[in-house]
Amino acid sequence: MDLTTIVLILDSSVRLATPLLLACLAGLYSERSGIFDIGLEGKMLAGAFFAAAAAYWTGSAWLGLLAAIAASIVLALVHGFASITQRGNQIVSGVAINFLAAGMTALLGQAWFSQGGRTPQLGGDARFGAITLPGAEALRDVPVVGEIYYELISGHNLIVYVAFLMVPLTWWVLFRTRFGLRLRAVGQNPAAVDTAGVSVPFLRYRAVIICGVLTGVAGAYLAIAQSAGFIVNMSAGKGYIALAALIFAKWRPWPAMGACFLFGFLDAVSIRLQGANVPVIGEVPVQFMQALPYILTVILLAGFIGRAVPPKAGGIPYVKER
Amino acid sequence: MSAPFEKLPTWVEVGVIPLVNVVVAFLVAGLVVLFIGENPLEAVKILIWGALGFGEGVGFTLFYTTNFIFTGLAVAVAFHAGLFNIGGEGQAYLGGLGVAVAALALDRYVPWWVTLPVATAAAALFGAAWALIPAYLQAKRGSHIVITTIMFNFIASSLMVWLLVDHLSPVGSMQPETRTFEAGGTLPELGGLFHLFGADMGAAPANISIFVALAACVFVYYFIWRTKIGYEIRATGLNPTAAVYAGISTVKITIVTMLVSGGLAGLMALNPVMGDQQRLQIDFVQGAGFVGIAVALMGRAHPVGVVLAAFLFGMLYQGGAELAFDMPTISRDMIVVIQALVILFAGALEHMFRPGIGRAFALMSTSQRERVVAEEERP
Amino acid sequence: MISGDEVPGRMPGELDMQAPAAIALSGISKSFGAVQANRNIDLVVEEGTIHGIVGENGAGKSTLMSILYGFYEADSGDIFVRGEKRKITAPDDAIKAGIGMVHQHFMLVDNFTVLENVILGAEGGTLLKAGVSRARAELKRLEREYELQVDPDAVVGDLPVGLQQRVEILKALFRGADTLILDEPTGVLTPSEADHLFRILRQLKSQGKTVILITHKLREIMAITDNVSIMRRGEIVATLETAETTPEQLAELMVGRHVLLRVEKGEAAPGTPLLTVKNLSVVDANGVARVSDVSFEVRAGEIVGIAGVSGNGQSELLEALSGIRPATSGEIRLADGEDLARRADPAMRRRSKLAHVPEDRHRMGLVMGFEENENAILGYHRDKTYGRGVFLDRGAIEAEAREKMQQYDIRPPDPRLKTANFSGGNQQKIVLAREMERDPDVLLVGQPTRGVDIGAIEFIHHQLVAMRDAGKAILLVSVELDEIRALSDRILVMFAGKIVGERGPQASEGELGLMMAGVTPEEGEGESAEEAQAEGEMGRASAAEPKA
Amino acid sequence: QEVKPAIVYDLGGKFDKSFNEAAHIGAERFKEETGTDYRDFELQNDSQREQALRRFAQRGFDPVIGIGFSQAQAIEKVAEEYPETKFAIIDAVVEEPNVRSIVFKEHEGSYLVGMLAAMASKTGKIGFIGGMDIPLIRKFECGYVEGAKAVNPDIEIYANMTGTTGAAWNDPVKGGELAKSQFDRGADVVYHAAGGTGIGVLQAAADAGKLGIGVDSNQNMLHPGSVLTSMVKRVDNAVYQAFEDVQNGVSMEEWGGVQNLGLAEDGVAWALDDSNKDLITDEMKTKVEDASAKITSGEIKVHDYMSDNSCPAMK
Ligand SMILES: Nc1ncnc2c1ncn2[C@@H]1O[C@H](COP(=O)(O)OP(=O)(O)OP(=O)(O)O)[C@@H](O)[C@H]1O
Ligand SMILES: Nc1ncnc2c1ncn2[C@@H]1O[C@H](COP(=O)(O)OP(=O)(O)OP(=O)(O)O)[C@@H](O)[C@H]1O
Ligand SMILES: [Mg+2]
Ligand SMILES: [Mg+2]
Repeated sequence: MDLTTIVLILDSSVRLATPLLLACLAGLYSERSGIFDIGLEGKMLAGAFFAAAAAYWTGSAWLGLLAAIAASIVLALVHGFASITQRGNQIVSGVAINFLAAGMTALLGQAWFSQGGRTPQLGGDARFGAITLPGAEALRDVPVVGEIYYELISGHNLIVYVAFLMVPLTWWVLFRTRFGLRLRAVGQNPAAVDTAGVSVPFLRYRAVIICGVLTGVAGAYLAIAQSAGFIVNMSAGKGYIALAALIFAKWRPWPAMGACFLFGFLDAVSIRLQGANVPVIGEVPVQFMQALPYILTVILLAGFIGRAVPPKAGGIPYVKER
Repeated sequence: MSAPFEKLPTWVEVGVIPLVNVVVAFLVAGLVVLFIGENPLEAVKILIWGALGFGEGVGFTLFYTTNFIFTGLAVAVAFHAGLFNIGGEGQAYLGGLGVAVAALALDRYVPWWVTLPVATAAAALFGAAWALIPAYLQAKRGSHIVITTIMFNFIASSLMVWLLVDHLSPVGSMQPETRTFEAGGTLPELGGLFHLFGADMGAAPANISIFVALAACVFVYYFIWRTKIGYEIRATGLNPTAAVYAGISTVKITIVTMLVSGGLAGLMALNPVMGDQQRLQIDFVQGAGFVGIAVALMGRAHPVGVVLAAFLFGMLYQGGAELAFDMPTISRDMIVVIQALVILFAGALEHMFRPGIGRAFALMSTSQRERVVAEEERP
Repeated sequence: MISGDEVPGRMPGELDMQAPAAIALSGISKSFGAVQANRNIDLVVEEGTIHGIVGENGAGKSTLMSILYGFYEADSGDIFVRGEKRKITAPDDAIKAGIGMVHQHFMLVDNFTVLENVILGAEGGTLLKAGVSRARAELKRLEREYELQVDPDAVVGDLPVGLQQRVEILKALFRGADTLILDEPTGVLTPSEADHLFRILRQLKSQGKTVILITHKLREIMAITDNVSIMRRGEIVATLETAETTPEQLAELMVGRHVLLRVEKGEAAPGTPLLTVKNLSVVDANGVARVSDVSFEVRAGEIVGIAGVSGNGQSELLEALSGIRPATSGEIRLADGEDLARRADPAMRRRSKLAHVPEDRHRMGLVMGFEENENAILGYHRDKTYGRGVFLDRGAIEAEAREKMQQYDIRPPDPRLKTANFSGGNQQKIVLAREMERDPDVLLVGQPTRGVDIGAIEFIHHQLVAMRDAGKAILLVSVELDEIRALSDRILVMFAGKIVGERGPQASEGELGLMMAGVTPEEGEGESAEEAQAEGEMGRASAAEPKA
Repeated sequence: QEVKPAIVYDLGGKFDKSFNEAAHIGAERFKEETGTDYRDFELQNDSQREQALRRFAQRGFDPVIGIGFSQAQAIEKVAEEYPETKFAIIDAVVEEPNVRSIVFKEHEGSYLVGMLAAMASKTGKIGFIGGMDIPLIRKFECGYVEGAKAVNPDIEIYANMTGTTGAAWNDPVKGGELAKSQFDRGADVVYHAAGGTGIGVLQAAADAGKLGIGVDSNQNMLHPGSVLTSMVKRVDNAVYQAFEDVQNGVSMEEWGGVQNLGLAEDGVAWALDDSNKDLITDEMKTKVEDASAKITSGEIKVHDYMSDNSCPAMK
């Protein structure tokens, strides 16, 4: 494979990894605070739908993004209410949210647009377009560096850059701020946070809301940046892959980026390998490539590649009075 | 699954509270219908008529009910051991492979009643096998079974696509599906039975696998509440430490429970594959594995509750199809929404109305607790 | 006694004091569902004193202090801090009012460093950086002032319990607490560590701080407190000046009647060894040695008691003996049977006629969601009597349960009642009935009377002695030294996973206490120093200091 | 005669910008022109096909038209149950006396757009993106390749299928990625036969400043100036025709059987309108019209992949 091919595959990986990364970081905030979230998928889907609907009505991608975030936050608050205030089962709540999003988006899509659950196609300002970074055109013809800069680094839409900037930002928030310290603590031992004079519910609600914001952005990316409209079940399991990536990353921001990029890369490769014969290996069934993230996660969970220990208080409602 | 906040009598615990939760779920669903601009009462009327108003509707309702009994039982059995089997979808999918293998091998040579037990065994076996790895990883390596079973759903889906596209579909077929089974691989339908009651089942696919489902209910009841291993399963689910103290191997219990759970999920395939379509298709499970979660939560993990909840969901699925037909603005996704609301209110928010109900109840009668105290204080 | 918003009145004999009390509670009540944990409590704690609170398990001590700290919210009642009425509904309010608390179960984040734990909730700014360096300096100061040495960068989970407690104290001091509540701080400490803690408390007092100390140990009350309040069944039954009371009086107030600490029993007639343990060691999942090289035997017709501060390997020893946990090395034999040490199989032990009353009925002994009759067969459910083949015979099980409930006076006598609906004492009886009526040869008993009322205690003790007299071998583990001394024919003392000595039932409390701290008189001071060293940075020979 | 027509769309839904939508357009036109209303139903999953068809037949709808080859089995079953009702299926052949099977010579239309692609390409590289990998889609591909090679025998053609299951019809993200990968390799015209997935293909072409070719419906106006042309399948005409036939009281013998619609029958065509008129030069137009005439007359015979499951042009 020549450099161009590699750069182009990596470029595609970046595009495919972006929604995973946003959802994965979203999950990171929630799970670090001790609230398991298998509802990433649903929140992303709801975000995608409302992004497309709002962008279609208003013609503005920005309003679409806001709508996506709002919709996602609403679902995040439902999850928060069930798992923080009502101390319900977080897995059950997450499952419910996934179904709620799947059903509601299709239902509303059909009721509002009667296009089989789809929203109308978007164009122009209703989408986030590609951004050419300064100097990209000039550097374009410089060998290697220019190619990498022009193809791989420049030319993505805004949300892609936001997603990747979220990684250092998340790291910084988690390990350098008061909020981060408390967040890490509350996922490990909520009683310690409580007795230190910090409200556990408030802290967890904030984490869950951040999770909503990020899944909303991820959804908006799907519908109004990567594609030009919403289609039924658009998230297609990406929320679960993000969850897998989160486990893979052991709930840490930088490795999360690595894991999401890896899974995006696998996706990019599997798309390009479709029908093509890989030299030496022969034809790899696409289905195998598609299943690979899940297989890798199971292997990791089995403890064969390191050990993924979730935040200690994760999934357990904080109950001080039985 | 639930830590009781206050002690309420059993009939409130297993009767009133779940009922209130489900009713609230439906009320919220009604609001959704209203929001879309349709009349919820009209919708309910169409739904109930569609599900029970005529022979064919009933036939479809029973067809879906059969699916949900199996998957609901699968989730319920796992609940008793404190396990959350979210992998019913994948296990049922693999169960379909078992059914297809049995039917494809036998349908040309033996009558259906010979194929049925073999297919049943194969479905259970394949479903159980698909649950085995997550079970083993949970038991031996502590990998969270919720995550592994989710992963296994996806892996199952890829595996089955690969098998159906590349290996099982006849050459030249446009659809990734096996050939159609012949008479020896086809389950008799319930049309005859309907005729006894003077009804016409029309083309509804309800078939005798519903009896397998009911037998599975009886099996689960005895298995959980009457056998020693069932006792051990419940002990493990309620207090794993006490189970270890009692000499119960949690590894064994986790694996056995998941095998039974996966087997039950696998059996679900009998109904659509051998009963309805007579061929193995892509995605034939169609979310029934997930409906099982709602069914088990609503049915409080008890076979009787599961049958009732499965019937309710069967009605929803069939009635919902009619509803989508007659009210074009309400698509079938309404069912998914209702399902989500049931899971939310009967599962994650199950305690929301408890304090209120508890208070209401305390006003009405002497609580069990007081009875206990009174008896204790008796000299 | 008091009404309105006035500062509550004082106890008799203290009327002359002028300064407002550091803490005054008035009419505090709290219930958890059906359990009334605190009932209309009034309490005054004077500034600059050490105030003890004693009471049996479940008397409501922790609940009361947690209310003062804002961890729980009282159903009714008022809190006054220095004469001012405060609304304390969250720990934050308490911290602001200058109250700090060291909880019975530590509130630490295991994977955080000491420093991170200390600043949590008091970071002093949105960013950590400034707060961290300020905290580092502050820790240095506190370390100097109170001899509270800990490495600020050590990960808390790696620290021994004594040091973890220090971190808890530092947390409170760092927040500028004037009033420090300690909930059973010595339960996890060796006597020498406890002495060190008391030195710190005295120093705090000398600087004008107020300390509230919860403990079960009357000795400690007598040694360090100025005043003491006694709680019983959710109420404060008396508040006394320590100098004017005696341990006997306190004990009587605690349990509500004269305590008979002696158990009527005859001489033991030990027979052949029924349980033999040789060089047994247990290493836990984290690679920590819990039991090291323990050897002893228990003979037919005797009760062997194991004394020790909790957390010194008794639990692990019991678990290894009952087959819950595999031993790492050594031998366990029942009568003349084969070595069972490596076969962790509780069911097999039971079949070999070994019964086990676990230390914690909630966690291990019972399945709270089961009906009583189901718990009555827990562990024995595979017996032929309860059904042949794969099925259980419900009729037989219930009939037997009904019979046993009668015999042990378990109330209410309804075998179909959910176990969670029985009271603690009755739950304990369910366990005892199950294990003792099985006619075992060897009985392992852990904390048989924890949280059980006096009447039931007598019954249980009587049953144990009766079993001994019937020729059973009984191994008794209890943190209640009185119970050990009253019941045992021989006493083994455990410290840091080892058996450090054996004494007869006549051994004095002082002697046993020293041994529980790892000081074995005959073996000389050398080892004790070594052990003390190994335990951490506690005061050196202070363990030998006489107790007040 | 009074007609009560009904349509059951395939999973893509009636506004798929593709062949379901074409059916919808035909039905709407009929409604406008005759005032006859019709009922339609959008499937949401496979198990509904039969149920929906049967429900229409039961309630006396006639004709009942199923869109898409995946309804073949369901139509066969229901048509047997209701022998008096006239059924029609698009894109598949069902051997029942009361079923009209309407299939198209997509290879002919694809041949023409293949020619246009080859002529419009500056790089000498063009692409094809199919939906689900089935013989029907190979038929599109094969005709396209043959047409392109007729113009430029050395042309390089990249071809990808989106997937192997029904999901391949509705994955615009993947469609977009596949298109980008073909552009990256130098292609500058890409033809899709991928239903909803194709929306992503055309979007990617527009985003990248390359050319896409639409399918089934006229998709030129989706991205004016970026869609070279569309290979239109006149499902609308077929549906209109079917409704009209029933209205005219067609007999069951006349109704049944297979309609194989190609260029000659106006069943397939290439689309030229305001949106793409600047992209099509006169020379291109002449050449294509010439070829079209030759195909109609039988002078050029485009190979039908489905006749022998092979594609000589791709050897
Ligand atoms: N969080 C809780 N929820 C429900 N009940 C509780 C809770 N905490 C304590 N209780 C109950 O309240 C009563 C008083 O408990 P508390 O912990 O205050 O006792 P204590 O005096 O501290 O006992 P110990 O000496 O064992 O620590 C007990 O009956 C206990 O079961
Ligand atoms: N933490 C708790 N959660 C739920 N129920 C509890 C809790 N603690 C106690 N109970 C219930 O409250 C009742 C009284 O419990 P408690 O332990 O206070 O009894 P008690 O009066 O101390 O009896 P005994 O003297 O037998 O120990 C029992 O039914 C018990 O099961
Ligand atoms: Mg306490
Ligand atoms: Mg008690």
